[in-house]
Amino acid sequence: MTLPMLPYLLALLLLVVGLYAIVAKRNVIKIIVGLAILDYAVNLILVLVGYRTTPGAAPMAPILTGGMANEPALVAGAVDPLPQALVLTSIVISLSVTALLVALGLRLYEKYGTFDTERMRNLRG
Amino acid sequence: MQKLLPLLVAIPLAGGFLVPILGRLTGTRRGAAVLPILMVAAVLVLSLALLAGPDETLVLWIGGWEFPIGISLLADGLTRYLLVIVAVVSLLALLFSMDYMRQYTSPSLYYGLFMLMLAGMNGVVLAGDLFNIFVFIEIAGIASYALVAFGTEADELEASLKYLTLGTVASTFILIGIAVVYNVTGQLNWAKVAEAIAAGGGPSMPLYVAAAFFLMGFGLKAAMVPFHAWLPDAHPSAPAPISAMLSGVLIKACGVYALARVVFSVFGGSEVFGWVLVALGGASMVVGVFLAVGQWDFKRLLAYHSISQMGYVVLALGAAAVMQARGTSEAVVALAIFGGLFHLANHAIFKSLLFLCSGSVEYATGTRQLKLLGGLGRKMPVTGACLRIAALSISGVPPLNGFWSKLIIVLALVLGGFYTLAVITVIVSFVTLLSFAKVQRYVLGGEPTAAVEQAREVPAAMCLASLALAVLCFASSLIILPAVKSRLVDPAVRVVQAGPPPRAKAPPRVVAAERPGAVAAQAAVPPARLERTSP
Amino acid sequence: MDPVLILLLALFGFMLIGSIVAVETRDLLSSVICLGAVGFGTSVAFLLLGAPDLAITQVVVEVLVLVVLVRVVITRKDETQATSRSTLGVGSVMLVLGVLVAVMFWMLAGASGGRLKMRAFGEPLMSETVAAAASAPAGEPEMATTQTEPGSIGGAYLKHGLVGTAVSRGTGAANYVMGIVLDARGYDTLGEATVIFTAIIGAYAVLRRIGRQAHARDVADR
Amino acid sequence: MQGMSLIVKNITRLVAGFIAIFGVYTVFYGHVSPGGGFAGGVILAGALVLIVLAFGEEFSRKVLPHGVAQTSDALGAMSFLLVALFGYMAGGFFVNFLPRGEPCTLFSAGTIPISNLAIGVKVGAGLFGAFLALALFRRQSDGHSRSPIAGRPNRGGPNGEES
Repeated sequence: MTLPMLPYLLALLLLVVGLYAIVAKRNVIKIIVGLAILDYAVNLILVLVGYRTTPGAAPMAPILTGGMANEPALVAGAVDPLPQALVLTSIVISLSVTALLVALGLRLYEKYGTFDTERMRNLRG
Repeated sequence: MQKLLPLLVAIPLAGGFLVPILGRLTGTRRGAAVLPILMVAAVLVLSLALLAGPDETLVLWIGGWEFPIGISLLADGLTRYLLVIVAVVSLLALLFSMDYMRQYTSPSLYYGLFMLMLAGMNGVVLAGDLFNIFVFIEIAGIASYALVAFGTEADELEASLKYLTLGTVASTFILIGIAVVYNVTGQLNWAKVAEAIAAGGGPSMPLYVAAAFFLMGFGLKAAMVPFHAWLPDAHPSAPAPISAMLSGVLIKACGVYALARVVFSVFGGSEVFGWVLVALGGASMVVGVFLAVGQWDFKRLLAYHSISQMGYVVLALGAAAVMQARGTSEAVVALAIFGGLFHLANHAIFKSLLFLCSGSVEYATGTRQLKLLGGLGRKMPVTGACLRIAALSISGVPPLNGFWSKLIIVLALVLGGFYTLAVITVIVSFVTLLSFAKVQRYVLGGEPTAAVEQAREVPAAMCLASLALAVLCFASSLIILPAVKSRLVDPAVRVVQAGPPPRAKAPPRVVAAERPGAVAAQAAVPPARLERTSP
Repeated sequence: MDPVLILLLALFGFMLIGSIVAVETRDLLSSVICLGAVGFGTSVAFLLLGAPDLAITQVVVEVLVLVVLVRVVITRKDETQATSRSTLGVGSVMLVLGVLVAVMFWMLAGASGGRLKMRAFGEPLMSETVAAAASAPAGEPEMATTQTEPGSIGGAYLKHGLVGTAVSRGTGAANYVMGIVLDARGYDTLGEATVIFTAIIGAYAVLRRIGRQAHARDVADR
Repeated sequence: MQGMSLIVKNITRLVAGFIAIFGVYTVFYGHVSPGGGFAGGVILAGALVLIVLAFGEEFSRKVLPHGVAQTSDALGAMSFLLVALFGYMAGGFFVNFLPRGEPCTLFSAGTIPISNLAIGVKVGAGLFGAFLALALFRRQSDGHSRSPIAGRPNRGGPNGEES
């Protein structure tokens, strides 16, 4: 258990906090919060996977600036662009899910006058 | 041939984008179904053409990118088999929707979401890339969350909320699995991941963690028993054709197919995975059926049976993996896989028929409480006959398709030495029969009740869809004939049985990858880009 | 030691505390605002990890989500206190989850695995190279003997994605992430655009005033 | 929904244009600098959301009617699919059929800027439409405010079909 594995552990703990919100809290808004935290955790894990240390310098984003002359340095040092592309997609997906969830929550509020799922019939179990 | 693969996704996607716009412009109600039906018919024709084509693994690298960078579409025997099942059920569900959805408002939104769900399922089945599977599962999933809530009654909204929450947790697990796999192997294309795992000497500890996340994620999507809580709420709440789609094909394409793909083709289906699948499948089979017996809501009862019947499929596949690891003869392993895949198709047919019949009953009487129904056999002869056929089929009464697939599963279990499991399977089948005897007694038998007095046969399109599925219940029994079996199911069985690429016994054959303006490079395809093909 | 790692650990600590407050606080508005804080923390973490594209996207998405959620919460009085499930059930579930995560982390971080081990933070597979004589184009024999390829898809993309080689073509996009998102993995992005389209028409469908019409029998009579 | 105070309105007047321009910039320069179609689209939607919040819903009808937002949402998605399908005709699904150009310049990277534009329009219009639907959704009882979903009574839904 070396120190460089710690970020993964903390991200997993964030995941547990999100799951806790979904399991324990009986409120639509808290479920939205929990799912958002889950998404942060998994996105962070993905970006952590792609990070590459550049000794003595700031991490290099995979964006070429200043023309083709800088390309070899970028190839040698930049962080992995692929997980970033995946996370971009994942952020959009979680935004979509949140939008739908908010729509459902609004309709449920309209029916019951509360966000509390204890007061809804089918969600108790 | 592989040039056609993107169309299987692009056509329903275009439908999903265009139908809501056209609905705004034209505003017709029944006409909204015409474009989707034409498009799904085109998808069905394409799927059948693929199934009829030569049995080889088609690989298409999208956009001319190749390994290791791009995404590939991949169609092997298992893919084609599922594509046809999805297209058939979708077409008939759409046909049923034409009249059934007149009870609901905004048909163009409904058909748009329907097409997007279909695009998502086709995308999952065709994807050759783990992350791509995730994206298309999300498309199918989000469309189905919205469709479950389509009636916007309180029950439906709650069911959708529960489904959405658990579905999103499942997707998150899948994504973590992908992150670990990418960290460890550096690949996302599942065929390449499988190669990397095999080259590294089988799954390592971190990969077992990834597999656990995949199992939880896909298990949630497939509603296997510890993860089944959402299904009995979500499936009954949707409009009947959507229930048919969800139970009939969605849990298969996004759940069982993806599970089988990851377990068998990526992680190599070792004994550990086999026992996990046996445990999941066995628990689902037993728990699902005993929960179903006590139900008085027609559709809820059917939903519990979906859990139970999918248990059969997963149990058969898991048992096959265990047998393979134990060195049971290849023929028995193939028989178990065949039983599972055959039952998957049969379940798609009879469960969607059952849900369509429940929709017809609800359409005609306005209720789906078994205690309020009765005597419908006389009032609605066509629906009654279809319901009877489907009920006999799911309970495994010969000569219907359900009997044959259950027989093959039991036979394979006995031959493989799983005597206890075989007995449990038979018992579950009897309980299923009992449960459907109750359905027939309360829905069809007896005197017409007050709710049924006014009932009459449903419109022709709905009857037609039900009848077509009822005919398929008989027709798919023909799959046990060797000539039909070797054409339709055997390629799929071989894919599952072969496992990841290194275990494939077939000699590699070049499938020319599509690369525009690179004819010269294509002439000299390096060995690393050879694709695995079936014999 | 990498200073980024220390900053990151501090930031993760902040985010953990923020998320626990967001989950535990009784007031829904505070909960939503804490969630926003955690989201901005995520964005800063992306920036630290060399992902400015993600940082920008995360910030703008967070702002939009926050605006919607705050509006939803402040315009709706929810008199009921946020209730929790029984402590015992939740406790046992969380205990199982905690043990599960501990075991999983032990399996992930353990040194076992040989070639297929989990790569530590800052040392992705892409910085290693594998001999790839076989994947060199057959038309250029002089390259075939010396060629090494990065160990992961991302590494290969960094190497070949911009200008392209005989094996793979390039995008010409200086922003590699955009090159992947819109060209090499454009199919995924089509899926992503579809997801958001689906969610939006799904939200329209859910928010319809009237979901059902008159009873089916009356419709059939028409 | 009512607008906000005069101060807010004036500041919005000053800022909204800049936000929109920044969004457009992010979309067009997505392939050479951080950002891209999605982020730019969200920024554009954010500018519109700011206008709606400051000036009220009635004003937003003039800027971007809900129906137009919905249609351009679908058209944006469709044109991204069309870029892929044009590639299909030019040789393969998602083939980048335009010349690559010199990296780090605006006119480079073939179809990527076009895809970025399509996604920017799609996301901007789509999220703005979703915002209108979500944030302005009212309970049926307070009928004084006209939500875009409940445009007129007895209308089937946002599509305005006959019910």
